[in-house]
Amino acid sequence: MAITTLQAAISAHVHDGDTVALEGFTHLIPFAAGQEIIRQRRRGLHLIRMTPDLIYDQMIGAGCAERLTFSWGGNPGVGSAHRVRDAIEKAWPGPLAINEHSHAGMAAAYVAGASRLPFGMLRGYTGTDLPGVNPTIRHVVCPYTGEHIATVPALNPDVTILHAQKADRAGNVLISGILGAQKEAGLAAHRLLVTVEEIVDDLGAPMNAVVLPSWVVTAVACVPGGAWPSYARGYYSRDNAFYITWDEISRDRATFTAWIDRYVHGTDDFAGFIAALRADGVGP
Amino acid sequence: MAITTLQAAISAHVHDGDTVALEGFTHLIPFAAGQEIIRQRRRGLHLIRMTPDLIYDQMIGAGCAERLTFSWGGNPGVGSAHRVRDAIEKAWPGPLAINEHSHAGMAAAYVAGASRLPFGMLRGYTGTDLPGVNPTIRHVVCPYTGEHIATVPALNPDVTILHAQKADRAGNVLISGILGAQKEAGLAAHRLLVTVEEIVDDLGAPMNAVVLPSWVVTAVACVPGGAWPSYARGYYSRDNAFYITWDEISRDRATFTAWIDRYVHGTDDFAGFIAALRADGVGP
Amino acid sequence: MSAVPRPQWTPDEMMTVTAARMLWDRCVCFVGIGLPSAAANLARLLHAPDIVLIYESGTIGTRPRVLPLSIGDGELADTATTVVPLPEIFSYWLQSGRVDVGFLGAAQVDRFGNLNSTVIGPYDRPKTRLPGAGGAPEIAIHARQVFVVLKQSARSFVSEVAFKSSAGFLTGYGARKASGVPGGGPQAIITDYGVMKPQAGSEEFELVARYEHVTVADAIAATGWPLQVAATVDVLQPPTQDELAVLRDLHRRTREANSRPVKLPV
Amino acid sequence: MSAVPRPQWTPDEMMTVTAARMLWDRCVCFVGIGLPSAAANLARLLHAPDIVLIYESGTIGTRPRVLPLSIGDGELADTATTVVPLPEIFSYWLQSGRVDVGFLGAAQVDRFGNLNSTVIGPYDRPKTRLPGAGGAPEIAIHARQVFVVLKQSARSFVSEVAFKSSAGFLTGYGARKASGVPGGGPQAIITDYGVMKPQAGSEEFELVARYEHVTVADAIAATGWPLQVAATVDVLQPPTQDELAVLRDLHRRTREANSRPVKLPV
Repeated sequence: MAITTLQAAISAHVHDGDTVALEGFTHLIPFAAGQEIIRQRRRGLHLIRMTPDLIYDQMIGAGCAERLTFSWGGNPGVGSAHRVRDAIEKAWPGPLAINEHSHAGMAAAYVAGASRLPFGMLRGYTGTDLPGVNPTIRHVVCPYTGEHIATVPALNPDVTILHAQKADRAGNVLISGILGAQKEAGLAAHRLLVTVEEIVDDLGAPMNAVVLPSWVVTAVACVPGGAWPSYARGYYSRDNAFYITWDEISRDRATFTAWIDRYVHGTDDFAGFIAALRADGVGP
Repeated sequence: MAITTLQAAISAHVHDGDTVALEGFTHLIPFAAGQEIIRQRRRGLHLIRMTPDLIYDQMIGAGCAERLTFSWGGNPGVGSAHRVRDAIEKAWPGPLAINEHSHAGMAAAYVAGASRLPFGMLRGYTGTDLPGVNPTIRHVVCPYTGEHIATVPALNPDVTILHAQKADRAGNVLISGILGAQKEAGLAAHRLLVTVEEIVDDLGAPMNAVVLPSWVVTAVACVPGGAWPSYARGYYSRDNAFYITWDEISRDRATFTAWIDRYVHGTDDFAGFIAALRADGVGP
Repeated sequence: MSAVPRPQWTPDEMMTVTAARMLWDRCVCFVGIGLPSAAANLARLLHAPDIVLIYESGTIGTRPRVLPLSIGDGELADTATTVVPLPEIFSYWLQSGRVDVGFLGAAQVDRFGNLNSTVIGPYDRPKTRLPGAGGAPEIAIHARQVFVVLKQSARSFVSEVAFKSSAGFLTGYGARKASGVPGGGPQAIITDYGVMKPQAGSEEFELVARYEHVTVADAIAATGWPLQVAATVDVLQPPTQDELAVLRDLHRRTREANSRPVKLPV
Repeated sequence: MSAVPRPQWTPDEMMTVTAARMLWDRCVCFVGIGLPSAAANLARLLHAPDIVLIYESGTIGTRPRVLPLSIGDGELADTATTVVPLPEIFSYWLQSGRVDVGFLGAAQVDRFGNLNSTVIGPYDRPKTRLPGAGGAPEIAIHARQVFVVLKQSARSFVSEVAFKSSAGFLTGYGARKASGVPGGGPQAIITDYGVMKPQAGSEEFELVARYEHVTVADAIAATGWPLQVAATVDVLQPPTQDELAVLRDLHRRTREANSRPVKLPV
């Protein structure tokens, strides 16, 4: 475990062609890390995430990805993820292959990954057309009842990136509130990067809280606000207005590209990104 | 969910011949409930528990059980569970059939039970003689890699009984500290009985604490001290001295029977049990 | 629509109230964002104070003071009985058969209650790529019953969905039961015209109730298959003043809470 | 034993110190109760301050101030980095391949390091029913290496165990590897005579080190199979004053803490 900068962590641990999961279910979405991947112009990534959300809309629109594994890809509460759609429908800025699952299937795949089982299982997918378009959805026969139980291959990303509330100076990470599949995605990965709101002397974790011990974490970077426009419970709320604004920004290729150029490529880091938004009167 | 007495809960919900799991891994073992089952002279139970511990030593020695599913059956830190041994080796007080697992296998079986999957799986048992003596340990073939993965049938007890720190007046239950497989065993069961140290207005559960909502709980009974001689974190410590004393009490059939007659059958409830021990100068 | 004067409430309001009335106290409800969430919370504030609301983000027994705008708003965690990891929601709470009612929306529903939220056009060359199935495939399988909420049109109510994102009665006539799934499937489709329920036998959805200002002919015209009509079509009671007042107050509180701009503390 | 004077430390102490020396800083150690727990904590207090101790009760990164008497003492939870459900310990932490060293004891070990903690005599009509396998079958499979700690006698060190509770090298000669298990298997057996390690090739355990006061002949006599002896048998350094002082202080603190009678607050 190293406490480092986000730039250094992405530079060292996210490579072109990697399989990368940025998790966080509505809460604690690692936006700063996703933008740093855009800024460092990574290419050919296989992106994994239950809910692509704006973060993968940005990364896919910016050309980082060639494959997406997901289970629900919209702008939550608003509508389409326009850049994800454009990539799937019209191959812009490049073709995007997809592995499509249900939430329960993705969750089982992460659990299998964290458990180093080759597959996860669920009573799922029955009567849907998903197995017809995703040949990795298969089944096993129960050795006791003869039932067919659906299976999904384990997800073991090269890198998982999470955002959390706190780390201590040893690099132990505390996650509190809505947890999504963050712990499973983190433990399933070969490398685990975590951005946090703050680094503290003592986590003050309640008994049975979700703590990722430092020795399972590859690198920690302190990036206050790094989940914006999603939220970090105890620090700031979800910026629903930005999610609505994004619908306009992302609808059009040129507007989107200008936004990425100005605010991501045109800034050095997440603090610069927020400062640029504020300078233009659109910052949080 | 009903808040009731332990006597009423056992009387209503534990029947002769039931499959019954009393869980709690060293911590929060529901001793008071086990003794109430003895007191009500239940017979023919299929007892399930990872670590039978003194509680099943008592119940088996008292003749409640005809089958035991388990993964480690001793007196922890002391030696043998003499009554379990006597039942298996010499069929006293009656024959005891066993389904033997490893801890990991039992854990997977409870997880499957809580998930209402027909089986659990693990990379386990390889190279051991356990599958040879427990024909329920089987395997599936991974549909992706061709590997054989061990399977165990799901555990879905008729009744699971737990001890916890607190319930609120609505019957929501808070468990804190070492959790064992309590939540899984509880959710796997058709009926869930919980004894607690106290009933409070507000659980004061920290975010992400382990809480069993009232609507999954069949009955709650307030039995302070009900985990003794195991412990309830925040209330009292493990009574290691009693575990050592038990070795003497349980070694001999007559001594054991006299103890059960005096302290369990000879008392009306757990408070009476503790009072009788104290009256004899051996109480906690 | 017909000549009956337009009522003093919106289609969303009447659908929300209609859905809320179908929920009962202490029922365990797996809630989606939007209208289902409004309906479930309206029921909680009216006749079902101990309804158990589960959101797929992992919040169990939530009692939000304002409606969540996303499935994982902090309000849901702060007011929950317990907040568990997302994999556990699907395994220990949904798959385990603990959910009485699952609420689903979609882009399309067909005559047998199968839902499409995945794609219009061929999967590999989509005309319109939709967000995808999310939690729906397993909600549709495991909930004891499913309520579908969807505004009606001939484009969204189709004879056969282009892509089955989640299973209704499949091809009808017992096909769902033969597939072995445990849950009872869609038992009601709540639209802005009325309510459809599956016919015994065929399991094809038929109109069983309509709003006061809607005619049966209106409903048939807004359906992309030859809609069957029950022998008796009930007229749904319009929203009461009380129902509307509580719902509008909930929406007002929600708008207020969400109008505060977010300020990053950095 | 030999004519060398009996040392000023007990067999338990020298086994504990010998095992502790085999652990390194930051190694992830899956610890059993008793001597392995004492050894792992002794290592932590001496040369391995950041050793990661995992107990199967769900406590990860514990730093107990006194030795636990049970696998789930409150002290383990109170001083842990995190306390997780027991099923998770076996899936996310052990099966995942995160454990460097698993410590196992048993009633019997055989020449290939297979362990029996289940039964003496036939399984169905046992002569002695032992507690059973517990966590051992999967620790033996998944830990990168296993250390076995067991007092030596011809009854406990047998040519072939009556019941394989956990896998060592099975029948030797690559049989373990052929079985496909990921972990490296038993790499040392620490006894009160010395240390045995698996021979390259046969994977049969041979004597590689002895305590100062023990002869090779003593060790052979205390083994139930014809014990092979390595070309060079090291002499284990006796416990240092510092090692003994720290270990005895740990045991003293433990005894003090556990001598306080438990009083129920009711």
